[in-house]
Amino acid sequence: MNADSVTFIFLNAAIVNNFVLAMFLGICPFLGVSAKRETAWSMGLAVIFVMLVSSISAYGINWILQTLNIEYLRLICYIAVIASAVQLVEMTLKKFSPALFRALGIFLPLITTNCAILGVALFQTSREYNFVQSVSFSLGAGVGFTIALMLMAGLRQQLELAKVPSISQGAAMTLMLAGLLSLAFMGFAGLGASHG
Amino acid sequence: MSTTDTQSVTQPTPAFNMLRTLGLVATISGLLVVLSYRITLPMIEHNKQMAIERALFKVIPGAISRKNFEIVNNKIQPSGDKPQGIALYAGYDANGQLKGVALEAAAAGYQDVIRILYGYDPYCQCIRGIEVLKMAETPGIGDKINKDRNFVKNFEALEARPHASGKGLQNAIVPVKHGSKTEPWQIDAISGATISSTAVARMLNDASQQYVPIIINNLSVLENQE
Amino acid sequence: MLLHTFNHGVHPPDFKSLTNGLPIRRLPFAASLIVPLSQHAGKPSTPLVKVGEEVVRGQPIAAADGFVSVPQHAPASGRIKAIQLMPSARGPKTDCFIVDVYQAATQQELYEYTHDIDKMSAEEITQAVQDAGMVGLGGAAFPTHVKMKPPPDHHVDTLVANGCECEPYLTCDHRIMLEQPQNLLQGIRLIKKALGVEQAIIGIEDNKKDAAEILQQHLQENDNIRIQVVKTKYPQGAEKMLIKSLLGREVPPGSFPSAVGVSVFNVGTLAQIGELLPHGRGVIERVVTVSGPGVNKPGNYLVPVGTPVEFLLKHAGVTKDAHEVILGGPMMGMSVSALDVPVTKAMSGMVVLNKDDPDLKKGQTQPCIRCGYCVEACPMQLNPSMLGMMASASMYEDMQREYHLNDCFECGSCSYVCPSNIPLVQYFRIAKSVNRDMAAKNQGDAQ
Amino acid sequence: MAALPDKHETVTLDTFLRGLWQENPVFVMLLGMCPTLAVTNSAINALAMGLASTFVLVMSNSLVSMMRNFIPKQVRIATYIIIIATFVTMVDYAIQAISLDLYNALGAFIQLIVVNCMILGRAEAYASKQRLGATIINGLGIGAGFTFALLCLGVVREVLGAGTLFGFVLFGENFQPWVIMILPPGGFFVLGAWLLIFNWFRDRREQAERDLAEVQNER
Amino acid sequence: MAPYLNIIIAVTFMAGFGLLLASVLVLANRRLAVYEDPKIDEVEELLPHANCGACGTAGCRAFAEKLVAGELQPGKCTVNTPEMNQVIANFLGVELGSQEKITARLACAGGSNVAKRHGNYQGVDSCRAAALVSGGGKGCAWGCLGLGDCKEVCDFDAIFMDKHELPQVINDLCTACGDCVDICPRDLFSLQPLSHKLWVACKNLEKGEAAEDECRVACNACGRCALDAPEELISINNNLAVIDYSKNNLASQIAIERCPTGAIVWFDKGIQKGQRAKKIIRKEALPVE
Amino acid sequence: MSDFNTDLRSSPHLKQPVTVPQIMRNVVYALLPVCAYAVYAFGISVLLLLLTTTLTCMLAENLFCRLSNRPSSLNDWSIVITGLLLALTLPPGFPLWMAAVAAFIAVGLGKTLFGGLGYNVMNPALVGRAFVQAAFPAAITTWTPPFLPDRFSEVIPSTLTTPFMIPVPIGDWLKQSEVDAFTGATPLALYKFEQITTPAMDLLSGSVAGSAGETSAIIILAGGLYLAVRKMMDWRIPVGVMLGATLVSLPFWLMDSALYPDPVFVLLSGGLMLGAVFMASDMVASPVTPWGVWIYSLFIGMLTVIIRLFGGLTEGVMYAILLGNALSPLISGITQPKIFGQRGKS
Ligand SMILES: Cc1cc2nc3c(=O)[nH]c(=O)nc-3n(C[C@H](O)[C@H](O)[C@H](O)COP(=O)(O)O)c2cc1C
Ligand SMILES: Cc1cc2nc3c(=O)[nH]c(=O)nc-3n(C[C@H](O)[C@H](O)[C@H](O)COP(=O)(O)O)c2cc1C
Ligand SMILES: Cc1cc2nc3c(=O)[nH]c(=O)nc-3n(C[C@H](O)[C@H](O)[C@H](O)COP(=O)(O)O)c2cc1C
Ligand SMILES: Cc1cc2nc3c(=O)[nH]c(=O)nc-3n(C[C@H](O)[C@H](O)[C@H](O)CO)c2cc1C
Ligand code: SF4
Ligand code: SF4
Ligand code: SF4
Ligand code: SF4
Ligand code: FES
Repeated sequence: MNADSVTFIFLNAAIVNNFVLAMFLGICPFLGVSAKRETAWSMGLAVIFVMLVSSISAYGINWILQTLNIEYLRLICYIAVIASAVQLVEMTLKKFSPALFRALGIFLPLITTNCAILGVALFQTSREYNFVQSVSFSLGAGVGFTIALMLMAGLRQQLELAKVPSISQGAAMTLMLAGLLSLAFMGFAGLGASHG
Repeated sequence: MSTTDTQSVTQPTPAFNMLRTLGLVATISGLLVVLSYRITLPMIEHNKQMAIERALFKVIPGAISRKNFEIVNNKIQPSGDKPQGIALYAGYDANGQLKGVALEAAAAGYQDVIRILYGYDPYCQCIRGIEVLKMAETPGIGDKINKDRNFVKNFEALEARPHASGKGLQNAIVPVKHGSKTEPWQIDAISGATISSTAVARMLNDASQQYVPIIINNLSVLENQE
Repeated sequence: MLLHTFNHGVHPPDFKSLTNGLPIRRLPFAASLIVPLSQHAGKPSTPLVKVGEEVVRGQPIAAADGFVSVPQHAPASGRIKAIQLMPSARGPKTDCFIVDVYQAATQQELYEYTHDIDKMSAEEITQAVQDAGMVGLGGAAFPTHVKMKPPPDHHVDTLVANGCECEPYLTCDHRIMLEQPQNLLQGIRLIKKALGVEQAIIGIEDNKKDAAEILQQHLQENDNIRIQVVKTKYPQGAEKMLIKSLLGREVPPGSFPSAVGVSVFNVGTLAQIGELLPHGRGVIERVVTVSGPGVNKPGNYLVPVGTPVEFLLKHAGVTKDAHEVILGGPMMGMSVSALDVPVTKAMSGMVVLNKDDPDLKKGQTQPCIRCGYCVEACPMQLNPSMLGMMASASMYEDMQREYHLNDCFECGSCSYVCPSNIPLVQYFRIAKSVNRDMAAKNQGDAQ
Repeated sequence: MAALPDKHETVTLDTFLRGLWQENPVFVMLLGMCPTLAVTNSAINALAMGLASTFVLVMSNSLVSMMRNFIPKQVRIATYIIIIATFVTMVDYAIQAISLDLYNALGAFIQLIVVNCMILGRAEAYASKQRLGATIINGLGIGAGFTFALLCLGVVREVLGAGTLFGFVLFGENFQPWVIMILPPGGFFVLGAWLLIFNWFRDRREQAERDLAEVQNER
Repeated sequence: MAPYLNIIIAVTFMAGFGLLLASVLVLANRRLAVYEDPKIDEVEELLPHANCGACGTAGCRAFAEKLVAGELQPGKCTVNTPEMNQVIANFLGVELGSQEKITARLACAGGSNVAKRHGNYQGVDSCRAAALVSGGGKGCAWGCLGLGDCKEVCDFDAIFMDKHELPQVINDLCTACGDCVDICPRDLFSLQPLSHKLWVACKNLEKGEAAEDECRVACNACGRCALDAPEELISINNNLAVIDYSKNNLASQIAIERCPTGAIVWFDKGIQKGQRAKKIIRKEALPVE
Repeated sequence: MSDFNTDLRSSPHLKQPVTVPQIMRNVVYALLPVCAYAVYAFGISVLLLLLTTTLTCMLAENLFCRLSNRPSSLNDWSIVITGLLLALTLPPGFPLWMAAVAAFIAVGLGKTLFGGLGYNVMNPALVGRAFVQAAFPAAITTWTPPFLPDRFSEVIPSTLTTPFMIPVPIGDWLKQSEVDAFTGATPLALYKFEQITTPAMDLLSGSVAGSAGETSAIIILAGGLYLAVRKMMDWRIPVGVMLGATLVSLPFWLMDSALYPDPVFVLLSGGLMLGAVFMASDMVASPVTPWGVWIYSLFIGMLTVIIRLFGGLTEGVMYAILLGNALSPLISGITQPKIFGQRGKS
């Protein structure tokens, strides 16, 4: 599969180099919001959405900065724009669709300070993706984040019923679980790289 | 650290206040960044030059100076301010004699894309060396493509002869199982890291098929240092 | 041959050969009988007689208190010694008549009146059933006449006589079918008339084929009663399962059989109706299977209601290793602590287990290994594995909200198969009881 | 230890030490996990990342603290982010100028310091309420705690995963490296293992306290 | 391009960028903001996050909302330290509000050394479960089963089981959350102000011999306490002594003095029984009958 | 009448006689022939390997039980299964010290951390193997051919590597004891890198290189059959895994039989049989719901083949099972059975 093809970029970001489990991006929300399946699902959707927004804004800003030849302001502009965009979305939701806000909105502020979102913007720039590639990359990253989050939430919810020894309760166990998931995800290595 | 509070207005602050603060902060930060960028720029440039040259001189044995070219529409021309095509570096020895050219190549490896710089000697029509620029291969396995002595030996003189027709190579560069290399255009793979080896072979083959004829055809441009 | 049956379920050993060949025998009267005011689901009855009063065998001594309630009748001639709190099999103490039995009395005279049952209307039959103090003898002790008045939006078209008796050890229904086929069929005819249904089906497990044959012989031309042999499998006798086996209909969760047009009665209930109604008598005695390895003389006894368990045990004789007394069958019955609890209308059997009985040696409880045996066993197709784990984490509300806790009818199949010895049913009972209390409390708070 | 509203902390040794242990950003508060896990496959990377983060933390928080009375609430976050991003960009260029190899090893995670929850969190929770002195000391403490934690991970991962420490070969030629330690799962496992160890000590201490209390109760 | 031109572009751009951001935020604040009192968050921060409901609301957040709205007073939270509640009160500028300390109290004294058992309950260690198996074998159908569901359910470790398998409440730890009240299958717990010192530790509805047969400390409804009591402070109702706490100020230690079994007790630094109560010498559990 | 002491128990008062230790013991019985064949084919190295993992597992289990103040759980036999299966999935010449690491990780990280038997979220044996596969990738892809002449008198040199040291290369040793020019590659590697398909008969009878226990499909199948008949294993899982593998590989094979392997080869090669029969079927980490079981097992089968055909690894069973385990709570969540009487209604 061609390394630049849209499908490859998507699969690579979602599974092979999963943002959370292989790239270590967005670990904080991954540890924090993976206790329940329902919240994990909403969080995942919110992240996909925000990644898309920030990927598109980043693409635009980068274009402006490049035209003005001031790429070194990239980081400041990205993060400021992403933060404000998320905040705008959040406020809009709160005002016009309280129901949706309750489902997704509470996660939005959490997401702003999340490596994965900025990571998407920075990586797509450094890898020089075009617009379509960027969108597919951000979607892949978001889906990958959601997959990791859901798997984690499933396991953690199941372990709520287990008699977990006291020393491994809490963050320690969550990290070990993440490690196991990451170990299992190593099986995807090279997917799409060989055979066609 | 939630941003929710931002909109929880106790009493509306004058808009002017907000504009002033943010404007000011942004300006100051712009200034700071520009200054630090300007101050570090020469050092960074220098570092980058060094890095490129280190790689370059490694893959073009004997070269001590270089010049940047680019391939545009199957033609080679010196590169200008804005990159327009594929970058290509030419290396020269003390006499200004062309020792070879270097290009980047990439392909998907075991974990992620592997990016290398390889040096091509148009006179012996062979690849003279590779340098890995970026990879995420498994340490101890895939990352041997950088260190494994047997593997590196493949690239002392890997044949990449253009086809008589002027298109593609005469013999495609192919990987073979470890220990069974018989022809100069074959790459003796690392046992246990077949995938990474194959990736290197594939990227060299793909790149050479495309660019070797061009290089040979435009040799004069490179030699003349124009 | 493919027998009619339902999905899932278990096959415990049945131990029926201990008693199924023994005819029903009458038990003597104990010195004093204990007749609880509440032997049924619903409101307790209100006493009609005072302490010290003399009563005649069969005389009504307590009246129904409302529709979901039944009267009580004196099981023997004697004197009401007291009305006082006595232990019940379930635990809480309840008000009971203590009847001192006149030992000299012949106990022949019966308090009864005759009606012409052929002329009675449906309403009158239903009333007569209530007056007889009939409750379900299958175990639930639900007042029978209530089941004869299905909700108006339910159209009942089939009467099912439940002759499965799927509990191990118990054989009283089997004996009744063998010895009183006339009474049974008479009862079915009466209820058919009262319910206004066309067809009746008697469901019998295939380990009681002899009963099916005898009943077949007694069928009359125009009875429209069918006898259907079903597969021997626990809990075939649970009404929802039986309806599924016989008719292929599934009673929706939380509904009664009448929702799919069926009414189910135990064969014992129907036989008693057939026997008592023509004479206007009340329920004063029932057939009880006394069995189990801890009993010396197992058998089926016709026992006056109110006889203390202790008396019954003494009569049947227990081994010296006897260790546990179970009222009802071993799958659903309850072990009792106090032996002065009385035999009630709903008590179909008594099983005594020995100390070294392998059945008692449940090993140590281990964590659920998700073997799925319980899921394969549960006739209600619940997920006992999940429920059990949630119960040990005290997630009682979630059990009800997400995993249909209340649809579990505590048949015990899941506990029976669990290789980890997890007391699943017990967990579910705890969960249900906590949920019940919390619901009651929330309702109280709301008001 | 919830901070009481509107109260300025007097600078004590504890202002500094707290960040090192009681409020350790990694081990206790679980903040800034991404760099913690991503760049700690060698001790030198861990050290560089820790120092860079500390620099950004101290500088940006000082600025926030100095400006705390001028920043309107509504644009608080935006302002903080711009300030932080400024310093991050500066660090980014500084590292590029110092060593490209180090820069490549740390990858995007230098730039991602911007979104390190630890820094914004501190700005919100501490710097925006406290005086400059306290902020700097506290920032240094937190930064030191962060660096310490990163080193804890980096050292273990490098020693086991490569048989080296700060690049020096430790065990000789034939040592079999545990490659997993420098792979992603290793990051999770090592941090998890540290937490397990801390939990174990905590449990033991609690158990000892309980035993002591019981003995006293008996009397 | 000259470097300084680039610098000027950059700085101008940033200034414009900052202004743009600010304007957007200003606009957003004008158009979109939904008002929510920030105090709620801050107050919630100061609450213990136990979400126990002892304050009578659905949890700490709900309590914080009510506090900020002025509907409740900080003192209602019994889990928080008094100092912390004072901080909240100061923060909101309201009275601390006080609440009499309430604690859970057990209406049974029938430990294993005085109350009979008829059966050997074998099964899940849970009162609920035992109660469903023919009453768990305890002779007294109202008494404590002693398997400690209440101890398990108490999130605050305020209950421990004493050596006679009776739960004991540690008043200092009890937050009056009421969980033990809900869980007990025999309904033996209730929440009582500490000032209710006079207490009937029995729920047995039988009288005389019948009651005492099953448990040596049962209330046998002899009525002596009621006879003595001023103004019907104590009455016998349904074979049980009942205390009318509306007349609590009349209660005194005298009330316990005539009880022959010790079912009526006085709570003050431990549990006190009357002089005339039978002495309980037995220390070990009674054998199962 | 005797005044006996009554016991009070909750219903049901009858109990099916099967217990957990019994189930586990039967799985061990079913595994023994597989172990025996492994020893027969690869010699004493495998015997040492089996002993090392099993003993380490048992010791670790005992240690952890003691540390967490729980009664020893050795008597439920489950840990023996973990030990045996772990050894069976390792290459015959795997250094013993690495095997001990794997066993220790299997018990510690795979099981004890989550509360022991019944609470682990992933297959412990495979957690151990995945750990060493990532930690020592070179050692775990070093294979030896079966039926070497000296296998009962000589230990494969890498087996006895000093702890923490790199295993001795076995190339020279192989050359000197080699009958013919055997390359030491597994059927899957042969296939993947050289497009050579090993004949099904060899795969069935086990005369190929591979992990200690994965080479003879027949014996594994027989063990599985025994367990399935005794109802100590869910037959649907192995069947589902094989079905899933066939479903994915068949279309590709039909499309281009030169490039893609035939389904029979897919089923018989590598650890698919061992994984499907003994490892995917570990009940603890698989769903219990009827639909869930099918989804889970099909998922594993399909993923295995996808990894084999398109991934970087030659073998995918281990990762497929681990991922299946990880997915199983979610599968359970969406496949709760419709309860009795709900079917007709929506
Ligand atoms: C954890 C792990 C990491 C691996 N990393 C690489 C790698 O980076 N490059 C590579 O070519 N093969 C890698 N492999 C090995 C391949 O999966 C495959 O087994 C090998 O390339 C086969 O080569 P051979 O046929 O020469 O033995 C890795 C294997 C494992 C288990
Ligand atoms: C409130 C209530 C109403 C009932 N109404 C009916 C009814 O209308 N028709 C009916 O056939 N059974 C009715 N039943 C009886 C039940 O269907 C069932 O026979 C009884 O609960 C015992 O069943 P079991 O022995 O299978 O547990 C009712 C039961 C209850 C508790
Ligand atoms: C698990 C279970 C098993 C049952 N087994 C029988 C049985 O074997 N025979 C029977 O008559 N009733 C059995 N019942 C009761 C029936 O569901 C139903 O209540 C009864 O047949 C109604 O008749 P009745 O009201 O006349 O007792 C069982 C109930 C349950 C829940
Ligand atoms: C059919 C069956 C298969 C099993 N497979 C495994 C296995 O693959 N790996 C393992 O560690 N334990 C296995 N066990 C044993 C046991 O379930 C395992 O130790 C638990 O996962 C530990 O909680 C198996 C048990 C059974 C009954
Ligand atoms: S007791 Fe309940 S859960 Fe268990 S098998 Fe019976 S109906 Fe199902
Ligand atoms: S039968 Fe027991 S061990 Fe098996 S799944 Fe059900 S509860 Fe778990
Ligand atoms: S008070 Fe109630 S819950 Fe507590 S031990 Fe006694 S019976 Fe059980
Ligand atoms: S459970 Fe009972 S004893 Fe414990 S805190 Fe709540 S009210 Fe008090
Ligand atoms: S550091 Fe918090 S999400 Fe990455």
